[in-house]
Amino acid sequence: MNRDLTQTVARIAGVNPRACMRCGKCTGACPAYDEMEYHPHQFVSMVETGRIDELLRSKGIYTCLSCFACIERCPRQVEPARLIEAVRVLAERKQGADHLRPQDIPARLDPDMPQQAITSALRKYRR
Amino acid sequence: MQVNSEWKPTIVAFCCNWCSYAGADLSGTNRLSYPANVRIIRIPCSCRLNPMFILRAFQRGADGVILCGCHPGDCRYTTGNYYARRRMTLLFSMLDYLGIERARTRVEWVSAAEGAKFAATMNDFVQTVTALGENRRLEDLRCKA
Amino acid sequence: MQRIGVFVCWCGTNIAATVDVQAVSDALAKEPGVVLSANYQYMCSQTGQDLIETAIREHALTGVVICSCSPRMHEQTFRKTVARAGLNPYLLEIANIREQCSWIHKDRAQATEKAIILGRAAIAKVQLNTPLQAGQSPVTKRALVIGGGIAGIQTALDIAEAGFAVDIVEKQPTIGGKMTQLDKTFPTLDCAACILTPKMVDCAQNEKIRIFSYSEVEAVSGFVGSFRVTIRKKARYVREDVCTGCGLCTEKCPQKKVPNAFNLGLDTRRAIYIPFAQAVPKVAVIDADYCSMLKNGKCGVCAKVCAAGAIDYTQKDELVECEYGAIVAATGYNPIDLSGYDEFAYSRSPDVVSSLEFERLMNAAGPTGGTLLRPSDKTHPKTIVFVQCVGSRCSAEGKGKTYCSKICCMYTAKHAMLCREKYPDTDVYVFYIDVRTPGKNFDEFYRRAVEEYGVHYIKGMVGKVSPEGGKLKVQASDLLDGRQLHIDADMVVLAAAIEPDKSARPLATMLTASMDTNDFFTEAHPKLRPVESPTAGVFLSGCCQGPKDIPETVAQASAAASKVIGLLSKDSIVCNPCVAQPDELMCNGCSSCEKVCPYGAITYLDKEFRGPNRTTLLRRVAQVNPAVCQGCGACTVACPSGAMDLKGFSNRQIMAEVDAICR
Amino acid sequence: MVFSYFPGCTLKNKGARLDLCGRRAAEALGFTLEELPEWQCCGGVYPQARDEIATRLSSVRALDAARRKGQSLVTLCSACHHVIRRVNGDMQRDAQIRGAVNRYLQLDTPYEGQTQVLHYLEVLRDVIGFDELARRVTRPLTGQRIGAYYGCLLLRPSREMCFDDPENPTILEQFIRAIGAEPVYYAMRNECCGGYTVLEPGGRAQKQAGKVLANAAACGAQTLITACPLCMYNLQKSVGGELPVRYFTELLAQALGLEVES
Amino acid sequence: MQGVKEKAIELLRSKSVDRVVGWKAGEFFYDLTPAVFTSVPEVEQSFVWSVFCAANLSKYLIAESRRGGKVAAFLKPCDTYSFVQLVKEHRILRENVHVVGVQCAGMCDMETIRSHGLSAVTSVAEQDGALRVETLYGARTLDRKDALGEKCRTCKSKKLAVYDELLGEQGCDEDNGRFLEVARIEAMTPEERFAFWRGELSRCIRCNACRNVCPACSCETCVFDNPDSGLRNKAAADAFEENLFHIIRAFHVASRCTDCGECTRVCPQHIPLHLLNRKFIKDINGLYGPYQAGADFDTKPPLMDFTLHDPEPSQAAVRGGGV
Repeated sequence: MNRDLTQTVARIAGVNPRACMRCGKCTGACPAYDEMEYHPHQFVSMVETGRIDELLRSKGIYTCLSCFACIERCPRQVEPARLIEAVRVLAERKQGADHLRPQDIPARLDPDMPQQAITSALRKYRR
Repeated sequence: MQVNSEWKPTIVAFCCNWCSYAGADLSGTNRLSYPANVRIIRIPCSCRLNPMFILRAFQRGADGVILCGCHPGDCRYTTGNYYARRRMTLLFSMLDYLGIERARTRVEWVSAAEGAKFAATMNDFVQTVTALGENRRLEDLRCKA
Repeated sequence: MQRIGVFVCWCGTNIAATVDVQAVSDALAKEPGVVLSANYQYMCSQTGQDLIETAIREHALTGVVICSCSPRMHEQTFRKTVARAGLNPYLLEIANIREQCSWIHKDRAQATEKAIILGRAAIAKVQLNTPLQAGQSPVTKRALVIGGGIAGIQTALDIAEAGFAVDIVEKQPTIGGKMTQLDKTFPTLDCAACILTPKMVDCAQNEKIRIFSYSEVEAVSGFVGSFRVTIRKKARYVREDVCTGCGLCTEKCPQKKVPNAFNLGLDTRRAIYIPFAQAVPKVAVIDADYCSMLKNGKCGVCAKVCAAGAIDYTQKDELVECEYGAIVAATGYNPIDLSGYDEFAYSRSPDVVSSLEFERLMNAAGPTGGTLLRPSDKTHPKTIVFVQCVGSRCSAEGKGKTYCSKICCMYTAKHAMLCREKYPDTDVYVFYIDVRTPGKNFDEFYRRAVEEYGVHYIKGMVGKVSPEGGKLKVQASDLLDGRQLHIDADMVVLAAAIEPDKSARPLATMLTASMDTNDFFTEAHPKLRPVESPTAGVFLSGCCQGPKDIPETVAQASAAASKVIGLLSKDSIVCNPCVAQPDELMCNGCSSCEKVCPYGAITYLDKEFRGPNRTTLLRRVAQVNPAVCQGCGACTVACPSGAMDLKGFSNRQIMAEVDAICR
Repeated sequence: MVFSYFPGCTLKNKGARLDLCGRRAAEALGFTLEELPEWQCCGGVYPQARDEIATRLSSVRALDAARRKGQSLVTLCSACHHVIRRVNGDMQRDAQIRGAVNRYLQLDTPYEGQTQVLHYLEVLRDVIGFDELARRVTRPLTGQRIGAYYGCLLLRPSREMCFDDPENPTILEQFIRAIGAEPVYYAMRNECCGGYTVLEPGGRAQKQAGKVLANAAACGAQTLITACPLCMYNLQKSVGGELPVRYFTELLAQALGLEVES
Repeated sequence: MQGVKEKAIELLRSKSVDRVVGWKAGEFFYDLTPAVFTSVPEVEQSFVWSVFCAANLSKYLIAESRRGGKVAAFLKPCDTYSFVQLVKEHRILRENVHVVGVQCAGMCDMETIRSHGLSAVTSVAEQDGALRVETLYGARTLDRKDALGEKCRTCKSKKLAVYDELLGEQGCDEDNGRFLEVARIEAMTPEERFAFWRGELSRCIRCNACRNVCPACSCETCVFDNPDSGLRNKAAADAFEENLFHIIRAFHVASRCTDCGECTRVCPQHIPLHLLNRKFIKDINGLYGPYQAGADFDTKPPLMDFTLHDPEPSQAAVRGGGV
């Protein structure tokens, strides 16, 4: 339970997790459902109850597609993807916690891959 | 300022008839207590409070003036306390601008059910004003030096 | 010269234990203008009141001050006492030395001193009291009910039952409202039409009730007891007094492609139509948007076939002016427009319907004759998904409503149950956030849907519905089970939030009745005066005040009626005499007071005044209608010149109290 | 009609066809795209964290450059459009971000979101008009059944993007009709292609994009069109579906009768 | 501005109006007072348009617009706000007034001119955008902006809120830091503020000049003259009453005061009375959103309006500091 972290996450995300009414529309809408151990509505609830450390260790923060479906459909403007992003940012701001290092890239590269994929992934996966 | 331990401020409390006056009655019914130097004037609504009354009270030696009305949204006349809120906000800011202690004036929303809040508010207000001491500035604003 | 009598009450020991009542009466006896100062054990007792009455007569008192309990307790009692002795009841002031003195303070000396000060303030005020006469305002013995749904019908019937005339104004061609479109009603599953249509007929047959159908309120002036209302009777192009309602015209009209509003566009009707079989009045109406005679002067079939000769293509809107003593708003609700909710594919698939549309699809008088068929291909749906809370309970920044629409949980349970009952081979899913069933026999009803009828209730909002290959792919989460569900549904039913009818906002402006941010009418007090608007003489009935189901609506409708009856049974209304009064000589006519008056009690008059050198000057001055003014005093402070004052709480009176208290 | 134009990195390289065809079609339709001098990469993804300032700067520089020219800023790549549009919204509405960015950039006049950001498709819809476009088409793609693939970035979040109805968009279908083809509606046209997770091991993006293609094919689409090079890539590399995928500007140029060298 | 006097003559000669409200010289050439002209010769003889036409003519239209016939008035940008406010309050009958808007470069004040070390001034005239000041001891040229009165130094707007015809160009809102002085006082300690105002207000002699000139103080009977208000006093009974007078006057005009600056201009004791009004304006702008009295005919004055979530009085000290 970590109230300070909850506040930090809410501040970075600019949304209020307490506004969530647990309707699960986000989770119903999520295309990455099968890839996330904590589904969007659980994510919100865990932020609210201060279980940030578990989230920081979660793989789900890297499998969120940032497709904004949950943001679009959330009836309470809680916008789970913003919270997920905030936790991810928090994880990567720790030194050496990059999820993707530049030196990892050549191995994953394929000649047709657009530049956009690489910059986006670098923006998303490392500090 | 010399604070005489015997000295007790004079406090005028304007209370709206429907919420705060009833709240004051309730604190009596519940036998709560607050200092005897609080004296209540009943007005129909907080929006009846003319800034002149407040200034007059200070002029005649009151040491603190408080307005109590229905909570915003609960006004018996629907909108009275919203007007009162703007008027008092501006008046108090002006008094502050003139160098008159803000703490001598206060607005508090007290419902008919909040007898305890009424008593607590009055206790706190009396304490605050007692700490400030006698009201001199409002009488002395013009100095015939 | 004032002759004031002071009466100090002991209230047994309630006051006397902490306040030296003798000392108080002695001290107050010395105040200017006081000719008599007495004390007694119980002033409110018969003996106490006699004491006051006798004193007023014997000492020819001009003012009375009673130091006793709170004026909220016995002010009315003592006003009557004073009046019995022939003194104006407003020449009385009460010093509250019990609730605000003896019960608060423990120290006898301090309490006594305070009681004296409070007494002095009351004496200072009573010196300036003037005799006030409570005004009388006549009451027109007729009520207006705006809206002819179940709320308006019930209110009108109850008022008529009590013997008062009442008019219903309904903007549709028939009364009946939303309830006519419903199939069954929860939690008893009676047929809506079976319980509603007799009431509609009662309205038509009651000689005390006039129905202005296909009419709207155009303007309202006046105030409680005497409202003046202009009603626009829209042209129906059919003479109401001649049409027999035989319906032949509606069969012969060649224009067949008009979306049928009664069935929410799920089928079509003719350009001349009677909304439904049991319409009241059962009179045809021509839809001017579709009638080719009205549009380009060609056709005229209906006039040819009408044996009664009721068709009149030249009819114009008609304005009627009437007077009313009371007005009831019963403008009802509508489901919200679902076109902004395309995550549920509402505008992409005809098989995604609103709950009200679903009612029509289940209704024997509906487009499918009561057989549940998909609008797209007229087949039986085998899998039906209900989505709750569509557009309800949203955050204020979003597209929906912030409130719970209250009726959806129950009607969805009803729909689910009826589907399973009529078509046991269907799979019925209800996706909910919470199931809210506070009401008599409501939760039992919901449990029956689950336990006896096998409806699948799943906690979790549907995320997306996409039409594909004749199916509706429903993607949702089961929050309790922790699964994402993919259901191939045949039909999706959306429980759309309900919102006040669009006509309510302009009506509220006309009535000077207040509304909340959702356009529901505000009640005078949320708990204690739930069927009155803060504007005197305006009452609220049904969903225009907030979402509610039929039993609640009917209860509120009858409550509103009883308030109206209470008002109409008086010949005149006694007004609060403590109202605002402008001094015309000082009034600038600047409209500051009018801007803050919550009741619209202030109007302006151009009046002639004498100017210098025998000239006359025309000046705009404020007039307060004492029947409308409620005496809040907002205007007195807004008035820059101090021309506006409040009787009973005048500037001088309050200043005198201030002076006495600070002395 | 002259617009400032922000092509973005990918359009200078792997997504060159999107850019080239777009420019040529613009010339043919009579509007000018003036490439901003010295533009920098938009960053590819919008920084959702409100305290990320540095990642917003290049977008603001581009927006400010367009403001100085007094022009609207046109983008073609969905990702660039998404980032620049949302950063512009931040500059209009979020005082905290606006303050921090302006303090950093020290512009002569603080930037407060004055520039209008338009996607190329919006220019077609709102400036040229699809009716007018249909009149200009010389080689209509009659008989072709084309599925519009919107993906995420153009549509969501609709409160910020204000591009089209996020759940039932119509702009690409209108475009398809204007060039003479027949639009095919399918459920996953506004679902995600997998995006940047293509760099994550596990092939999730390929699976996700495969679902999109399969769905479109099942609904009868013969071709998909997109405005995004990353969508294009993911769809082409997908597992489980096979359909030709084209940039919408390629078909636009084709319909206008333009020969664009590869 | 050329042509003001000519316009007055033209309007009277063509009989488009019956009267003209303008300025004429008082005891001194720089002491101009408002005047009503009914004939061309009158105008030719005594109508003055000069750099000293600071007086706001709006208030005179309350009476003049009701006197029958049509009256023309020359209104500078700042005066038009008072005019609109008075029309809004139904004090001026708009239909009887022909408003000739006059753009204005700011009006001069003799005290300010003297503060440049000039005395025995015999004439001041505008010449090529500068001010030529003749004195018994010779002539000197001043920049006009160095000769402006207080109200013009902190001019809020050169935009006319209303006019039927316009001499010169329509202008824009100005930012001359009119709230800087208020902010300076706000930044003082309460003791300093008290001392400041004690110093200023103690000079008041209750001459009522401020009240008489103020367009917002146009009451038929002032509360201070009304026996029922509990405030009436001819001479101050005690020290407090001067303060009471100024506080109440400021409150009565709050949210109606257009900040025309006339109160300070006419005060013989040089009390900066406008700083009271501006405090209210600054608070209102900060707490309830920007509002300019007299800018239009419809907006409700903030004290006759509210929102459900207005700040509480206790927050005012914190939030009022804005803008």
